[in-house]
Amino acid sequence: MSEPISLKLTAKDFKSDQEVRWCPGCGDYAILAAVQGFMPELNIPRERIVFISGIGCSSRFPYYMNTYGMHSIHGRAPAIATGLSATRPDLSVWVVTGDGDALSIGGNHLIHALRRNVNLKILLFNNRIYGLTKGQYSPTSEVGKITKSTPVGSADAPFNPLSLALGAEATFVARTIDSDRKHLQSVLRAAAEHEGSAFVEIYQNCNIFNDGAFDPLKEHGIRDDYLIRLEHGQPITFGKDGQFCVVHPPGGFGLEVRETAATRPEEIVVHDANVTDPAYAFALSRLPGLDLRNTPIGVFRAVERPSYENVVRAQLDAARAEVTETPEQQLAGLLSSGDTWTIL
Amino acid sequence: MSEPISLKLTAKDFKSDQEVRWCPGCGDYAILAAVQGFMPELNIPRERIVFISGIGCSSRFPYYMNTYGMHSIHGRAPAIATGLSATRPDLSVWVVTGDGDALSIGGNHLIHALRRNVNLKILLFNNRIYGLTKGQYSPTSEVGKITKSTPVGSADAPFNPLSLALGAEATFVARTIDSDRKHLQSVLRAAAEHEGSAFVEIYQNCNIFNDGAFDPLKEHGIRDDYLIRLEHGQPITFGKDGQFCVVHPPGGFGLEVRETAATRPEEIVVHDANVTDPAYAFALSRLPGLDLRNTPIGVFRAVERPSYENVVRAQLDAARAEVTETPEQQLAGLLSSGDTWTIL
Amino acid sequence: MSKQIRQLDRVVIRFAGDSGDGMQLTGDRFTSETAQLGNDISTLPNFPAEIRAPAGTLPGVSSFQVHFADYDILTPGDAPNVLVAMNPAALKANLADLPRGADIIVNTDEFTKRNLSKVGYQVNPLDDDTLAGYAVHPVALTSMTIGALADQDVSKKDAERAKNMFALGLLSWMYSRPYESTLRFLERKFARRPELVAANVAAFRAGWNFGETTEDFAVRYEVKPAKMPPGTYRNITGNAALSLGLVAAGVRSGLPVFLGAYPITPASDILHELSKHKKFGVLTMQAEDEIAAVGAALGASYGGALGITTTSGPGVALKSETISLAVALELPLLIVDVQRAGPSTGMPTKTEQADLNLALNGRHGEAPVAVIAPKSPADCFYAALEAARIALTYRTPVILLSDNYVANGSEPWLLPDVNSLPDLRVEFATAPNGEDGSTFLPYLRDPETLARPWAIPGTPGLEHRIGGLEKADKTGDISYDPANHDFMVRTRAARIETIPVPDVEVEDPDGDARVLVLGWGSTYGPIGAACRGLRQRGLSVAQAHLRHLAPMPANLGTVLRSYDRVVIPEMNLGQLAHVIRAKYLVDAIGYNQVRGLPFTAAELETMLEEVLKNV
Amino acid sequence: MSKQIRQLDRVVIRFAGDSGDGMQLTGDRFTSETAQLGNDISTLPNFPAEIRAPAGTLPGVSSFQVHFADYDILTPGDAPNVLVAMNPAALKANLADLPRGADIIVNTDEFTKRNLSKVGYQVNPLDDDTLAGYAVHPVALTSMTIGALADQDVSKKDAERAKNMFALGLLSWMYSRPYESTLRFLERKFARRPELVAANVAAFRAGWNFGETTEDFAVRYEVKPAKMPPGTYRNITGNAALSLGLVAAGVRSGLPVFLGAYPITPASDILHELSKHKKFGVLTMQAEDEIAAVGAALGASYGGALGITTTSGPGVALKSETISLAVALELPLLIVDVQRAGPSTGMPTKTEQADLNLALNGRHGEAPVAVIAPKSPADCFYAALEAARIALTYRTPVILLSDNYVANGSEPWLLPDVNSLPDLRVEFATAPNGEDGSTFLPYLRDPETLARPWAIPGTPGLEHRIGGLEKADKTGDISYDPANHDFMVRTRAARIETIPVPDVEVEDPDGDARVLVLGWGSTYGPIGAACRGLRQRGLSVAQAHLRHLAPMPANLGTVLRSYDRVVIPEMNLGQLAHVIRAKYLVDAIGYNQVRGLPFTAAELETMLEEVLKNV
Ligand SMILES: Cc1ncc(C[n+]2csc(CCOP(=O)(O)OP(=O)(O)O)c2C)c(N)n1
Ligand SMILES: Cc1ncc(C[n+]2csc(CCOP(=O)(O)OP(=O)(O)O)c2C)c(N)n1
Ligand code: SF4
Ligand code: SF4
Ligand SMILES: [Mg+2]
Ligand SMILES: [Mg+2]
Repeated sequence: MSEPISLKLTAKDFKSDQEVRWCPGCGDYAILAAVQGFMPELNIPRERIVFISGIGCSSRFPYYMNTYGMHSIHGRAPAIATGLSATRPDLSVWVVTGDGDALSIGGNHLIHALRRNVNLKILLFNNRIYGLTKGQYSPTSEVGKITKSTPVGSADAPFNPLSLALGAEATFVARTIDSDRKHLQSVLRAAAEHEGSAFVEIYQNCNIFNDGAFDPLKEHGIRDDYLIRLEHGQPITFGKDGQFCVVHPPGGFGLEVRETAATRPEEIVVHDANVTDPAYAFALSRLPGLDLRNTPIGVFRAVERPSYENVVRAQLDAARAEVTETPEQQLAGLLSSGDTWTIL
Repeated sequence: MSEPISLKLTAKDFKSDQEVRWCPGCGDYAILAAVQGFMPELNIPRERIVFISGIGCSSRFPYYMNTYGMHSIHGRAPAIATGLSATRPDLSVWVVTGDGDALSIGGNHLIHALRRNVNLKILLFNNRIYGLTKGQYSPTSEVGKITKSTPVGSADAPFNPLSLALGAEATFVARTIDSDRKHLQSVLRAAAEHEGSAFVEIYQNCNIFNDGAFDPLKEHGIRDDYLIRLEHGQPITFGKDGQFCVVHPPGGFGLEVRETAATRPEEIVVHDANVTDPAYAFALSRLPGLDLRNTPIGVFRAVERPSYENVVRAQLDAARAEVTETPEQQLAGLLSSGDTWTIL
Repeated sequence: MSKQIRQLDRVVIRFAGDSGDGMQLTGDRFTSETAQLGNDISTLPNFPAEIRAPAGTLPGVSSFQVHFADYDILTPGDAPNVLVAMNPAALKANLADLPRGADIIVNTDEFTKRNLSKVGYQVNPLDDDTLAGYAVHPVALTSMTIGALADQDVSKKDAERAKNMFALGLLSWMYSRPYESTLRFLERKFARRPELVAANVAAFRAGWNFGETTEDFAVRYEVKPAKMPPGTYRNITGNAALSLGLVAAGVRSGLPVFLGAYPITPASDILHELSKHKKFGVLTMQAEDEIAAVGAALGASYGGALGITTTSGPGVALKSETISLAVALELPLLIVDVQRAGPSTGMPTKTEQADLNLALNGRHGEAPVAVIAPKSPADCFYAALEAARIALTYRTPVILLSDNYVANGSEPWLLPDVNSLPDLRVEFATAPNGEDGSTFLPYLRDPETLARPWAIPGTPGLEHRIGGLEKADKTGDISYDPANHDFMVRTRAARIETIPVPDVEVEDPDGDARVLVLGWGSTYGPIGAACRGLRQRGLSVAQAHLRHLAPMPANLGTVLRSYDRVVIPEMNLGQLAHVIRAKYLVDAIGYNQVRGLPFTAAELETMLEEVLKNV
Repeated sequence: MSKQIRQLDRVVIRFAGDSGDGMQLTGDRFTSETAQLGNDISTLPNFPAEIRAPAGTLPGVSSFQVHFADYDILTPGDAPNVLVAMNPAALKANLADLPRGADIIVNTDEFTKRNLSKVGYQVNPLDDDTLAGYAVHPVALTSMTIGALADQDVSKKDAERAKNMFALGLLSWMYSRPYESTLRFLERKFARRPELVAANVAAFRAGWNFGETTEDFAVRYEVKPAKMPPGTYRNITGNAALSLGLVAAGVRSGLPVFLGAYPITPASDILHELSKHKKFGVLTMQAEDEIAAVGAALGASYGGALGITTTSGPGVALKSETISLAVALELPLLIVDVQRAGPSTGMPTKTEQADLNLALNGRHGEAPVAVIAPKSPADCFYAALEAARIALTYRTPVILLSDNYVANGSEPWLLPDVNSLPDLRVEFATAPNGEDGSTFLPYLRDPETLARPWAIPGTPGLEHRIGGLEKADKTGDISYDPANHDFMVRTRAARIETIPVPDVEVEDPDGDARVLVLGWGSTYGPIGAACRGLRQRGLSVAQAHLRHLAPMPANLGTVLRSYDRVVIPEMNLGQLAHVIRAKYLVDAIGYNQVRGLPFTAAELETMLEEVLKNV
């Protein structure tokens, strides 16, 4: 295919006429702006883009995108999007979901979409809280979290969404953050280019019920020492002055952070998102501490595997390749197959 | 606590009066016998043992155990068992489930039980097929599987149940096989000793709809070259003559199999089920090939984390520690808390 | 040696044996031969719940009943005239259903001490008076089969497994069935193992010849072809007909068919069947659960496909929240419920009609959907087409209530002319519909159907958002306006209530009946047979059968009120009766049985006679 | 300067402002002061659907209505006598509800050009004749508050946020409310920031003094205490009362309470409340979804706890399959449905009664459960106890149908004597019950209650297995026997049908009414108020209210048939009316509104007057 003509769309083309109704200051605004700003890059006509969401503050997202969109029910967006994507491979299908929507009620559909590698771009807005229902803990809230439903602290260990996705055979796994538009858009770009499910966790601030959850990753002066920006093919160093690096201690399976100065360059792990074995990305996903130190952002994993639609469409195409009759003739043939008898 | 007196139970005590109704030759028989044979070891009175299952051939299991038992509905056993276990920490609660029951319809409850570390021993009978509904593919069936519902082959990549469990923060993960009673029982023993969720995958032959799925792991003369028997603290070697070993190639994150003869002893990975970082167990879980070569069995991971019931019971106990009133007095106090007024 | 030939107008045969004995196949073949001969037929298989219960036990018994006649029949028959019992368990499990005088062919080889004791026979029933009053034909089926295959190149096990063909041969002889199709079938089935073709054919012929030779079978029977409308027929089960109806709906609508399904008895066969029809562009997806299955179907509908999901009761319960979303989205969606006995897991291989309440009312909020039910196996084809028509035309979820009885039963089906099937083509929205010529109003309705436009993604200029929150009339924007909500709730109700459905037809050949029997779904056959029975005895009774449960036919009230008494037999505790009473304030009485089995014509006849006496 | 004091018998005040303006708190405080004074009260909050919609917009308006009187009242009032409007959006959103002549207190500071245009006011409504006919009191609330706090040690933002206390002070003055409890409340609330205590108290006093001083408020009102039965009262919302009822059920049964819940509006508050009561041994679990929540509750019940799950419509739909299992297992289980407007996500913060169908019929197979509904906020306490009683005594799931209106509304509650609450103790099975003295029969029933034994794990000698497959009578073994299934289905139905529930009481003070108004659930207040209104005008009307929807009271048929006309007002399309018509063949007529709002007494009065005219 030759280079397509540019549709010359702008962010404005992706703004719907609906008033945006998140709380003032909510991280969702920044994500919305970043997505709207990114969309023109896809160079896909608006009518071929669909946003499907579940329920939650984040799931209001489709209303604000001037594309096709469905605000469905709690947790079910990946399932609905799978049916759409399987029957309409010509569309660009995006799922917007929250930590509750995707990982609590919708956990099963999420992991199955990932293993199937359905061609969905799944954006999980992780604010580590239930926003819409006014502040209960979520499956990504830290242990001991005090919320309306856990007045003396929650008892259950949180999911690490990336570990879970990797355990579920995801082919594309990434993390980004609401406050860094450029990074967010770079991850969206990689997701869009991927064939199959792209799972993107976006750290998002809920300034009403979980304010500042990701502050260390955002505050000037601190964030550079906390955030690890993954770049495919590059040694993993970070810190304001690149003073930290990631190494893979011999004999171990996990990753560790060291002082760059005290480390031999060849010891520093060179990021490779394309390794087939998910063990590397899994090890990366375990790096951050509870205090958010050493939080990698960027594309953890992007490997090739045929998407679900490609496989099933190929099966359909193969079956239809032999067909020469009209559908009605085919049907007549089908109805009269097997043992028949005729009464005159 | 001093050593408890032995209850002197035998396997026979755990046989219920119900006729066992699996297909002749089904792997479930062997598992049942192994479990019944193991139970006396627990030295727990029968009335304090509960088996809860979902729906599937495997889920008929509770009927055959002379303990308390519930044959519940498809996929929901972990949820039901969670409620039971949380309110009755004095019981030994076992969940029996199948690959469809646990990983298809019940996937969400499974991963949440694991992250919560509910004190459940979860036995997943994996026959890589839907037995009870007569032979559709399951989430553990290999890609391209031809079944009643996939006449030209299934399109979706299977779950690796152990990887999924590890991605879901499981504290205990193990695999065993129907045909090896001794091994199966050793894994049950380890599971029983673990505080919190113990996830045990049991390879099980469905001789009607997926016969021979695990034959290489069972056949004399072949199995020893296919199976890796994990032993905590031991270097991982296998093969009839220990001719193979598992190494962790420097720089990489995965594991590889080598000839023992060509490997320096210190290169051989020493199995440690207790490492906190799940990355090691995850790497182990990725070892087997599609042809079942290099299949580890045994305990992959067993780490300490307080169980869900321990945390929540502690919260209850703390709250109740201060209580001196009778429940009725407490209630009267609660009812009249807040602003009240009196009309005379 | 030529035997006496006796003419019969109808026969009911039940083949019964162990799950491993191939009784379903035997029954199927006998049915096929019978169909070739032009008899009318109705069949009823009966599977055990276990995949393969221990051999020789009562729970392991599998049976297949076939009723054939020289006139048109409506049921697989109340009671078998002939029982083929391949082992003691089969005899024990089925004996109670046999009227005295019935023929019983038993495989004596299996009446061993061990097998007898497995089912609790202390004494061999062939030896005591257990079978007094029956015409017992003891046949050493197993050993004779093995003997007949002595010189064939097959293992003893394979030889033994051919005993069902021996039985089939014998029965085919007894009822003078043409057997060419069976021979062809065996060739197809064992195409890769010619030695098994030879063995099975030999076993069949041995059975036939045994009938011809032995003294025990003195009479041979004939059942003449039935007078049936001309055309090409095939024998078809409800699940197969339903599947073909769905394929036909795809062809006639020109839409791709998408089936999202999670396996469940007795609906799984529809998934199996549809997954074979990829060349029709039918895409099937085995989802992770029922919620995903209906979700995917809804997603496919949203994208312009005919979205379908197939399941049974427990699955419908799980899908309920998503169906409610589909009601709000006003998109076509077809939910097939092949009912089985509940509650909970119940008796999954048994039939029941107890999901009507769930279909009509099982959603939160006011969430009306259309509900229709087929009345017989072949009717499943047309019911599927009708359900698709309503879903597509009125942009609504439609629940199709089949049940295990019609799903697995079979009957001859006069193949329709494909081009005479309803035209289901739909028009997608392609242009703005607002007054200003540029806005698109996704909830502006067609004044006649009250359907909203179906504007599928990919259509330029119609980008819009839909969702489960209440929508403003016309624009579809989120609205919390009280008056709008009231309006939308009533409009959604009206959308279903005003779907035009055919008037209910009353069969009252005598024209003077005072009692009306009203049914729905699979009770059609037994009710019809019972009414015939009464009429043959000179009694007048009227029969009406509902295909449309929501909305109901416009004339139903008038019909009901023109009878002194309305009786509603149902395989539930009176769910339709409840609705009828509420809607029409008619004192309809229910006749209810919840036994996991279809009604027998005889019991309905007895019950109705009682009612007739008291009007 | 002392002002004129006028006596009133009742007043309805609505506080309205932006979500950030603290109107719920203001309303709550005013209610508390009023309660202290001994008026009867009824309140109605109205939240926006968004967490925090953009400031100053219509969707962002939050309001709280309080009705208080010197006699017992039944509703929060149809139309406010006084509106406090903190900004133009609050004025615009509420104006239509005000009768002419009502007082409107507006915060003029917020009537800026920008704020006006946000809600589409071209011209300031304070300047044109929009408010003609109302008694408008323009008050510069914000600036006066800031002014009053000028010398306090707080930021301007904090000062500004205290303006709701200024408003409260003013209103407290106007209606002569005792304010000590408010001062105490402020001290508690801001315990950690004494400067805020001072600021808020100062703002309150400034408001009070403003009333005292300004000419604009010439009159001060008094509403005398209502004559209420003696005792200690508190003001309580339905959700709080329901939570306390559940705690009480735990205490009175002696069982541990387990709540499995997944958050959903408007039921989440019950989860929040119960999670505070750990010292009662109440264990709450926020599950991963509704299915897990009910599953865990059922697991807890199986283990001998009082298993409860709380949710709203979409959650009940999801729980349906598990409730069907609970029906088969015959274990106690409490499902609380705080209804909201559907279908699908609908209008989650609005009220409706449209889940009755779902509660009664929303399961596959014949799966009957008990259903009960509270009639008022305080009644939620007793309804919870009653639901627990039925669940525990009859070993059955019970669905408790609350709704958003009772859940969030409040009223004074005469605290009960704890020891007079029903005794809910149950007996677990402890010994074999078979005739042989050694077998345990898990499905052997109590002949009176038809309940099966509750044999919890841990009980030696009673080990047994239960499940969702059909069970043989008595033994509970899996059974596919047709007669057994029919028996079990009918027994499960009888188990619910025969639960003794109190007769329905009819209120017909005149004794000659020919029209009966029948209601259920939260419509009690408006129906009662409408009936009173009619009676005060000399018209006779009878009122009956159903607490038990399944089973229904034994005398209901007789009651219904003794009136010429039965009218059933419901916030749905006639779900109870449908059941009543079906069961009793009474031509009950529905009066239905599905607006997300409770009925007003006035509209019911008008409607009933019309009905009375035509009997
Ligand atoms: C079936 C169902 N259960 C529960 C709810 C209530 N509910 C709505 S959103 C939500 C959780 C939202 O959390 P999250 O997904 O993290 O989104 P956020 O609001 O934080 O963006 C819940 C519990 C619902 N709408 N539907
Ligand atoms: C809600 C619901 N959906 C579907 C079914 C049908 N069903 C019963 S078991 C089963 C799958 C069984 O597979 P698996 O869990 O692997 O167990 P196995 O029979 O192989 O041991 C299915 C789909 C059901 N009983 N309930
Ligand atoms: S509640 Fe939190 S997540 Fe929701 S809109 Fe407000 S700030 Fe955003
Ligand atoms: S179908 Fe397979 S899994 Fe089920 S009982 Fe038979 S052999 Fe076992
Ligand atoms: Mg969230
Ligand atoms: Mg399986």
